[in-house]
Amino acid sequence: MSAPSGAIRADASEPNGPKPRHMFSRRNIFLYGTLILVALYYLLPLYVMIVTSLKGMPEIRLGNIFSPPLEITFEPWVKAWSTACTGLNCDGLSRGFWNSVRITVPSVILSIAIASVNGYALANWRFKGADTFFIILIVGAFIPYQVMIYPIVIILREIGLYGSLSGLVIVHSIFGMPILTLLFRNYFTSMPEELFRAARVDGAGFWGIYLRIMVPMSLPIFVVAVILQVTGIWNDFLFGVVYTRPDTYPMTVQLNNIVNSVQGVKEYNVNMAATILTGLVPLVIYFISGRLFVRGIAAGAVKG
Amino acid sequence: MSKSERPIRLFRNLNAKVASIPMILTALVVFVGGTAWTVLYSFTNSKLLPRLNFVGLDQYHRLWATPRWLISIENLLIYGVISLVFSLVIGFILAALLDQKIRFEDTFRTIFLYPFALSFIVTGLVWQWLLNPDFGIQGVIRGLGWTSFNFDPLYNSSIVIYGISIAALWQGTGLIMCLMLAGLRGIDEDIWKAARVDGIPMWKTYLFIIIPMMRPVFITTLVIIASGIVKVYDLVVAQTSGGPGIASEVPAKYVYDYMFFAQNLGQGFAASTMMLLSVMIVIVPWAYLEFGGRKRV
Amino acid sequence: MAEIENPSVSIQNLSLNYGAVSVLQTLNLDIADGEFIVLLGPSGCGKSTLLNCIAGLLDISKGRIFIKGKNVTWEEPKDRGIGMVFQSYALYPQMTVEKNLSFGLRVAGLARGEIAKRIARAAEILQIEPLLQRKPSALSGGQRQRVAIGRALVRDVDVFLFDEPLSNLDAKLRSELRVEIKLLHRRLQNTMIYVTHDQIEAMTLADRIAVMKGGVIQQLDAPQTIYNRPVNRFVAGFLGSPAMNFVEGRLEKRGDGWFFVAEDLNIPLGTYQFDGQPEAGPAVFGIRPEHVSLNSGTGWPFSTAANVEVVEPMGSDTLVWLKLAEQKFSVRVTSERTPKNDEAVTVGFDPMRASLFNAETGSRI
Amino acid sequence: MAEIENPSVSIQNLSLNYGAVSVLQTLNLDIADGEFIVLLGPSGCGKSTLLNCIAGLLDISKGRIFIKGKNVTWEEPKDRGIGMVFQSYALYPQMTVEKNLSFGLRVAGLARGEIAKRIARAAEILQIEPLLQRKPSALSGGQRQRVAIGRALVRDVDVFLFDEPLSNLDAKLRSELRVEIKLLHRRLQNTMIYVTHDQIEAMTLADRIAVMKGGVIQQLDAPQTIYNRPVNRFVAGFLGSPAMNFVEGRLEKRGDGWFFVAEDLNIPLGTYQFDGQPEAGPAVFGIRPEHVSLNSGTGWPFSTAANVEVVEPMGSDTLVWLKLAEQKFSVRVTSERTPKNDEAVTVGFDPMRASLFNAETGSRI
Amino acid sequence: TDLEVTHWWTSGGEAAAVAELAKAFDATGNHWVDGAIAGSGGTARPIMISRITGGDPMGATQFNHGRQAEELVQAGLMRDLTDVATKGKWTEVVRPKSLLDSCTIDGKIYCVPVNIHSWQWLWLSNAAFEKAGVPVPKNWNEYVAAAPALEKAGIVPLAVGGQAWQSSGAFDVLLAAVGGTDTFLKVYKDKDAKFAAGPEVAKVFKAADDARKMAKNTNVQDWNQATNMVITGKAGGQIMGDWAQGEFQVAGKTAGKDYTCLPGLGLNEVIATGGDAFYFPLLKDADKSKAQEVLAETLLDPKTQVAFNLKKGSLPVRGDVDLNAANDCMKKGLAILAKGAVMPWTDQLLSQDSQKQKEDLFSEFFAKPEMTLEEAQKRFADIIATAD
Ligand SMILES: Nc1ncnc2c1ncn2[C@@H]1O[C@H](COP(=O)(O)OP(=O)(O)OP(=O)(O)O)[C@@H](O)[C@H]1O
Ligand SMILES: Nc1ncnc2c1ncn2[C@@H]1O[C@H](COP(=O)(O)OP(=O)(O)OP(=O)(O)O)[C@@H](O)[C@H]1O
Ligand SMILES: [Mg+2]
Ligand SMILES: [Mg+2]
Repeated sequence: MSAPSGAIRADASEPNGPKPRHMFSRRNIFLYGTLILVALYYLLPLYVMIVTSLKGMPEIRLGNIFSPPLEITFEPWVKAWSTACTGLNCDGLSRGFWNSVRITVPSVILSIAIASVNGYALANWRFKGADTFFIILIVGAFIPYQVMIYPIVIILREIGLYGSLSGLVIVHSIFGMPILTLLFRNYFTSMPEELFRAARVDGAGFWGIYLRIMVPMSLPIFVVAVILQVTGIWNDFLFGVVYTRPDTYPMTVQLNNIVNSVQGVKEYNVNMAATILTGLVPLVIYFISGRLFVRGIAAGAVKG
Repeated sequence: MSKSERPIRLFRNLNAKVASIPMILTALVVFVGGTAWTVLYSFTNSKLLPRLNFVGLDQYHRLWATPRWLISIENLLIYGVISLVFSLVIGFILAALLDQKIRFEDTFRTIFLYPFALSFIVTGLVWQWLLNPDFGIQGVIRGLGWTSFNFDPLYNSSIVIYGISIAALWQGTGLIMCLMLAGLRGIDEDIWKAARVDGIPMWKTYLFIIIPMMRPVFITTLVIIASGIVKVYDLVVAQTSGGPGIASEVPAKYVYDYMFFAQNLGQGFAASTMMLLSVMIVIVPWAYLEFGGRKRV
Repeated sequence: MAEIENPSVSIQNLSLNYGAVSVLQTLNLDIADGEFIVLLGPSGCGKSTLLNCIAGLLDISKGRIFIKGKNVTWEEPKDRGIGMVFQSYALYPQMTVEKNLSFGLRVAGLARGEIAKRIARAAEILQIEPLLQRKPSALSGGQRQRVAIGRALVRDVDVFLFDEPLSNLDAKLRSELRVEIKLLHRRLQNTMIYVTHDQIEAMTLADRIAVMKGGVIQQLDAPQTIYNRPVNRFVAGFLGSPAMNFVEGRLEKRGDGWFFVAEDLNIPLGTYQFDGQPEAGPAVFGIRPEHVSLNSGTGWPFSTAANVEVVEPMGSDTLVWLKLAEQKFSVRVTSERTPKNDEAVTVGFDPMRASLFNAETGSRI
Repeated sequence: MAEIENPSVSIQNLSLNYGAVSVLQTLNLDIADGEFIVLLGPSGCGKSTLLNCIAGLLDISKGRIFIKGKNVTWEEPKDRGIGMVFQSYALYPQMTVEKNLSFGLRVAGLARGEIAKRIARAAEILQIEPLLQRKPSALSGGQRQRVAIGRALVRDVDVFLFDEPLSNLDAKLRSELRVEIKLLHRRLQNTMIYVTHDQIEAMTLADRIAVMKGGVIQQLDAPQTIYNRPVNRFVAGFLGSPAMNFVEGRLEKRGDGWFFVAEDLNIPLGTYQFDGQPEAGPAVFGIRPEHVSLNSGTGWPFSTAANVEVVEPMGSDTLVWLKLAEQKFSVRVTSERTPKNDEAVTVGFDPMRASLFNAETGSRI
Repeated sequence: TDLEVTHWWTSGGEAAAVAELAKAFDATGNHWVDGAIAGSGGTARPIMISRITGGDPMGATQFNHGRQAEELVQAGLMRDLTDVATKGKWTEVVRPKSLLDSCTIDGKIYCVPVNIHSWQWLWLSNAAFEKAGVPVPKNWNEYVAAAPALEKAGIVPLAVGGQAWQSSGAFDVLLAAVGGTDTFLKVYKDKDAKFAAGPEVAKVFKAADDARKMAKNTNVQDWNQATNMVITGKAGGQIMGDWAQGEFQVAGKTAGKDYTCLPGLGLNEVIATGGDAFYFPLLKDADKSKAQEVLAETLLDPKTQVAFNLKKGSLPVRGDVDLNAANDCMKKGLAILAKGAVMPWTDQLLSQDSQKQKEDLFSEFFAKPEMTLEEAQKRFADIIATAD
């Protein structure tokens, strides 16, 4: 290749190679500055929670909620987990934890199973009237839960499931259905229809296609659904308190009991420890699968 | 066997229909049935137990004459506008910042998103604590020497609803950011390049080109935010229990209180019917446009 | 259309509507056993729709479909004895090639031995034996396409349906696989229905081509017939690249002979084979660029002078654009004898190779 | 490559890495004023990357870029005096065509009158006046493409960059717009850099074609040169459809003359123009299907007998496949003289039209 | 047999008291499964009612006796305890008689009263007044007069928690104390709206306004946090029911020395006979039904009564028990009770609906200084007009 002609002969000082980028350019300072500030704002409550939960009550009374603990104590954590009292029950959150697990696992599985089949039926097997049900479902997403509490008590009573774990699982599945169905429907709609057709030509039926073709291809959206449901169900208070009995109270109800069973002064450190403990499961799930979450959202939720 | 006759309609796609029974039941029995039931009983004077003792529009007359209901509606409007506007704006700005090919994107995103993993109960507790005038932000800043500093939104009737909104935004913007980020990632790279070649500054590109292109994302987001707004309850209960006084009451809490605390189901049903009605007016036409019709998205 | 004895696929009065939109209108099509039929047409003309109707993937609105003499109008796709290959391949991404091939057979509950045998045979025919344990994501476009064909192959069916199976591939691969499909057909002797909007594919593969437009079959004939004697202006314009030249003018009788007249152009139609009794009136004269010759003397039944406007070298040939009767006109010449821009040339052709269309209806005269 | 005085665009020692992956390697390219350069190459070879570097949309790793003699290596895209047209059009969907065209100008703060004038001019050139008030969604593919070009046009720039502007369009539209772009170039006389992987586009549009592979320009020459004298086997195979035939064998010296030998084939290379001093050894003989003739007597420097395997009619021509030295070989014949399957034919060609490549390096001998 | 008992006694003193009940019940060979629901009765009641109407009833549940469970009884969901009552001669031992009347519907007894709660107490922190340099007041009026001094000393004069029932209750106490028993009954029993809008009640609103001003810096939600302010001397006093006593006890404070209690705010020494009662939902399981009877008996057992009420700080429902262990304040209450100075409380007089409306009004009134007395009284009269 020839050398460039004279008019543009190289000059050492001329721009050459990558454009120099300053680490502290105005843009970067603004960008990272904003992000860090906002991140601090988001982290502040978590910081306060953790710090407070590690302090003793005397230290808390001294005042500054932002100051790090002078003396770290895990007492509040132990208390929140295993000895805090509600009425006569002094086993802290530990019992609620297992109840929550026992409620969350089947609820998540059932609600996702139902919603994914719904979404699949809506996306690929559009039968007459399906849209109407779907619209009802979506509108249902907006109904305040309070409106439904009473009718559901009646329905559950009529089918004899009131107060049982299965009853609560059904309630969670019902209220998870609108958003999840929307999510799955959008996702399955965005999958190539030819795949579905190929499977039909191959002779697979409704369930065959669902189980063997659709489900294995839907990891991202299942991740999103699992995250949403685990958070939603784990954090649920209203249904947990209305549709269960004390020996099956989930952790949030236990949390509420501990926090509101004030004995003398509020034990802020125990409350904070209990709060963190309660939020731990969904938090861990988020920290682990944040990236998949965004990808799944992109795949399912955004394409209306 | 050769099926030369057109088979009966009902049995085509039978499996799909069978599989949809949970959805159909939920839609019809729970959502439609439950709603109808609620509306029906809103015309009765049911107290602790539902009874079909019709009193016409009495419950509605009383509802609209109750100062607490009016305050609740007003609060819901303020809260709704704040949540909508700020969730969208903050969510979008954060998403746009994260979309600048920055380092540690994962870390930042996780930080913004983690509050969403926490329940409203937890959120409410934490913020109640942070906004407590004695221990919280106000106390700390006063402790630093600025003794006239005043920041006690939860204890000031006129701004308490804003205090609640702060917590709500903290909890909810992360998800909105995620949705927006997903939407931004879906924008054709070429659009950005075209805008750069055209010499359009970044903010103008966002404002005039990208945002209009993200209409579907905004709609999904709107649905999610809006459905959350109508239902806001736990947060208020955990943060202020409606106080000070009744300054931070919201309709959902009114429904709950009157149905259960006051043991006046009829009143609660009337209030919830009003909530439903307003939701329907907005949602039904939209849902029909968005999901009805024959189009396959 | 000639009657076909014992057609392999027979479509009778097929109509299909999407809501209020009618996509196919009382369509009839008989396909002989072992025939390779190509459905050709512009995008949106209903080719895929027709294919999906045959496959049973769409519920038809009216009419009947027979495959191998059996009325399958309301059968499930799997019971129709068809195999289908899709444009996007539609391989199951989470299964290996082998699983992809065997999926339908496993669903049908075939014996393991039989499945293995069929897969072995298909893999051998398509030369994908080394790929059997790979996932589709680890295959090249051409390999994927072959697996997709294999999936239809193992089903051991009478009728193969292809929906633009090559359009996602690059030009080179496309031409290679074209030959492979042709050889496959020769070897299997199945009935094949092949949808494409690529005319080269249609021309090279088809026994007969059905050119469709707006849900209606315009012409169903052997490729050369369609190319040389298109029944209407749409078919004429749709086939051939570079496209046929059209000159608008009038058909006139002068003395004994018919002439095509446009401005100063007077083309004697002595050698032209009319489709019936011609009538004077507005008409369109069409002739393909390769049937026109440049500067090759006056030995042609018709020749005239023109000025070159643009020269488009296309590698092997060159397309020369000029104006005839003020209308754009292209001539295809081999690269050696390329004129320059603005050069004056003589244009000559034999009207025998031309096609005349009614200016209003567009049908062949 | 000839030196170019005052190149319009000059790229010097350009390198670009994505992290550890090197996409472009010390690439040099000088483009004359008003020249129409086409970057041609298979998918992923770095064409778009190069174009984006020129536009300033990618930060380069090394090297310099000059446009109109000005070092623009670090300039913003808008300040480089370039206009760009994208494959996906990248129109702003919510703005009318007019807004799309004027948005950049308004942002730049141009006077209203000036903006109106430029839009009017562009609209007139591209004949999109009636569309100015429509939104892109209400336009056909071809119209969108024209608007996209218009957006570059109104910027009144020296250099136009096109990134596969036609590849989203159907074949017919593609060939129409091809001519339009050609006319546009002739009218504007701008420098144009045009990326495509469609060789017909490259051949018809380019003043010079840069054939790329793996981030390296393989050959930069006029289309006919590239077509007729490809510098290596890659270029030879990449251009031309149907593709060039390759026969693998050996280059041998017998007495005075050089011969290409493969199995029973002995091709005398008397008329072949060697690129330098040939050496005996493994070689590949390439010849294009249209440079081979079938059953046309023995007047050719070389001819041999063969059996037809497949006949592919392609409309205007027919491709005949046979085997030469046990290797696939295609011949393009005009439709009239089409042989049958299995017919015995004689194949003749002039080695002058052939290309010989080193079997190892692939470079032209 | 396991019997689940739901209640909302979760604060320190309350929980200790419940433990006594559980201990006594467990001693009968059964097992008390504790179903405490934190929060107040307002949170817990809906859950209890849902469970009873939802067909998953607990073995026994706390309600305030009065009208809260009326409809449940009418719907036939509650167990008739008449037989147990007859056997235990409840009509003879329970005192005052009105307690059992509240449990009686159509001549049948449906609940077991366990304690007498009176709202009308003013709890004062001796330390706070000492710090402010004023003597501990003897009645409400002195207290109001002392408020500025307290404020100057950085002490909140009156602690009123944010929960709505606290402000509403405080008003009722003022109504009974400042207005007098007759005024109280005229408003709540006769539901005389005209009277409620009249000057007698206006006086009470004036007092409520004082209370509002004194309470404006409270900043706590729960009643026991407010009590805690008194215990720690951060607040001068609190208007709260006798259950506050339990908190003082748990904190190890001595009545008379550390704190002072003024029944009827020192103005009108009457005890309202509100209180808690246990109801027994109708169960299908025969064993459990049996256990219900045992529990009902246990609850009224004199020993249980003493143990429970000492911890709870409330008064036992039977007169024949030995309460020597009782402290100062409790004894004051017992003395009033013995005098027969009793009156019914709002739980017995008003429906929950009216109570809730009242709560809404007073919680707004206490939180909103700009709400005028006239407006408040007018709204109050409106509520009384439609009350049932
Ligand atoms: N689900 C549908 N609802 C409404 N109209 C539809 C639907 N599917 C296809 N169509 C319409 O039917 C017509 C035929 O579509 P079809 O897919 O058969 O075209 P095609 O010939 O295969 O085109 P292409 O070459 O682009 O694949 C088109 O006009 C299309 O818009
Ligand atoms: N952001 C990126 N990160 C890493 N590699 C990239 C990125 N963008 C492109 N590449 C790689 O750079 C190479 C060149 O890409 P480029 O888009 O220039 O190809 P192209 O020649 O335009 O292909 P096509 O014809 O498909 O458009 C490809 O191998 C691609 O994988
Ligand atoms: Mg199609
Ligand atoms: Mg590219």
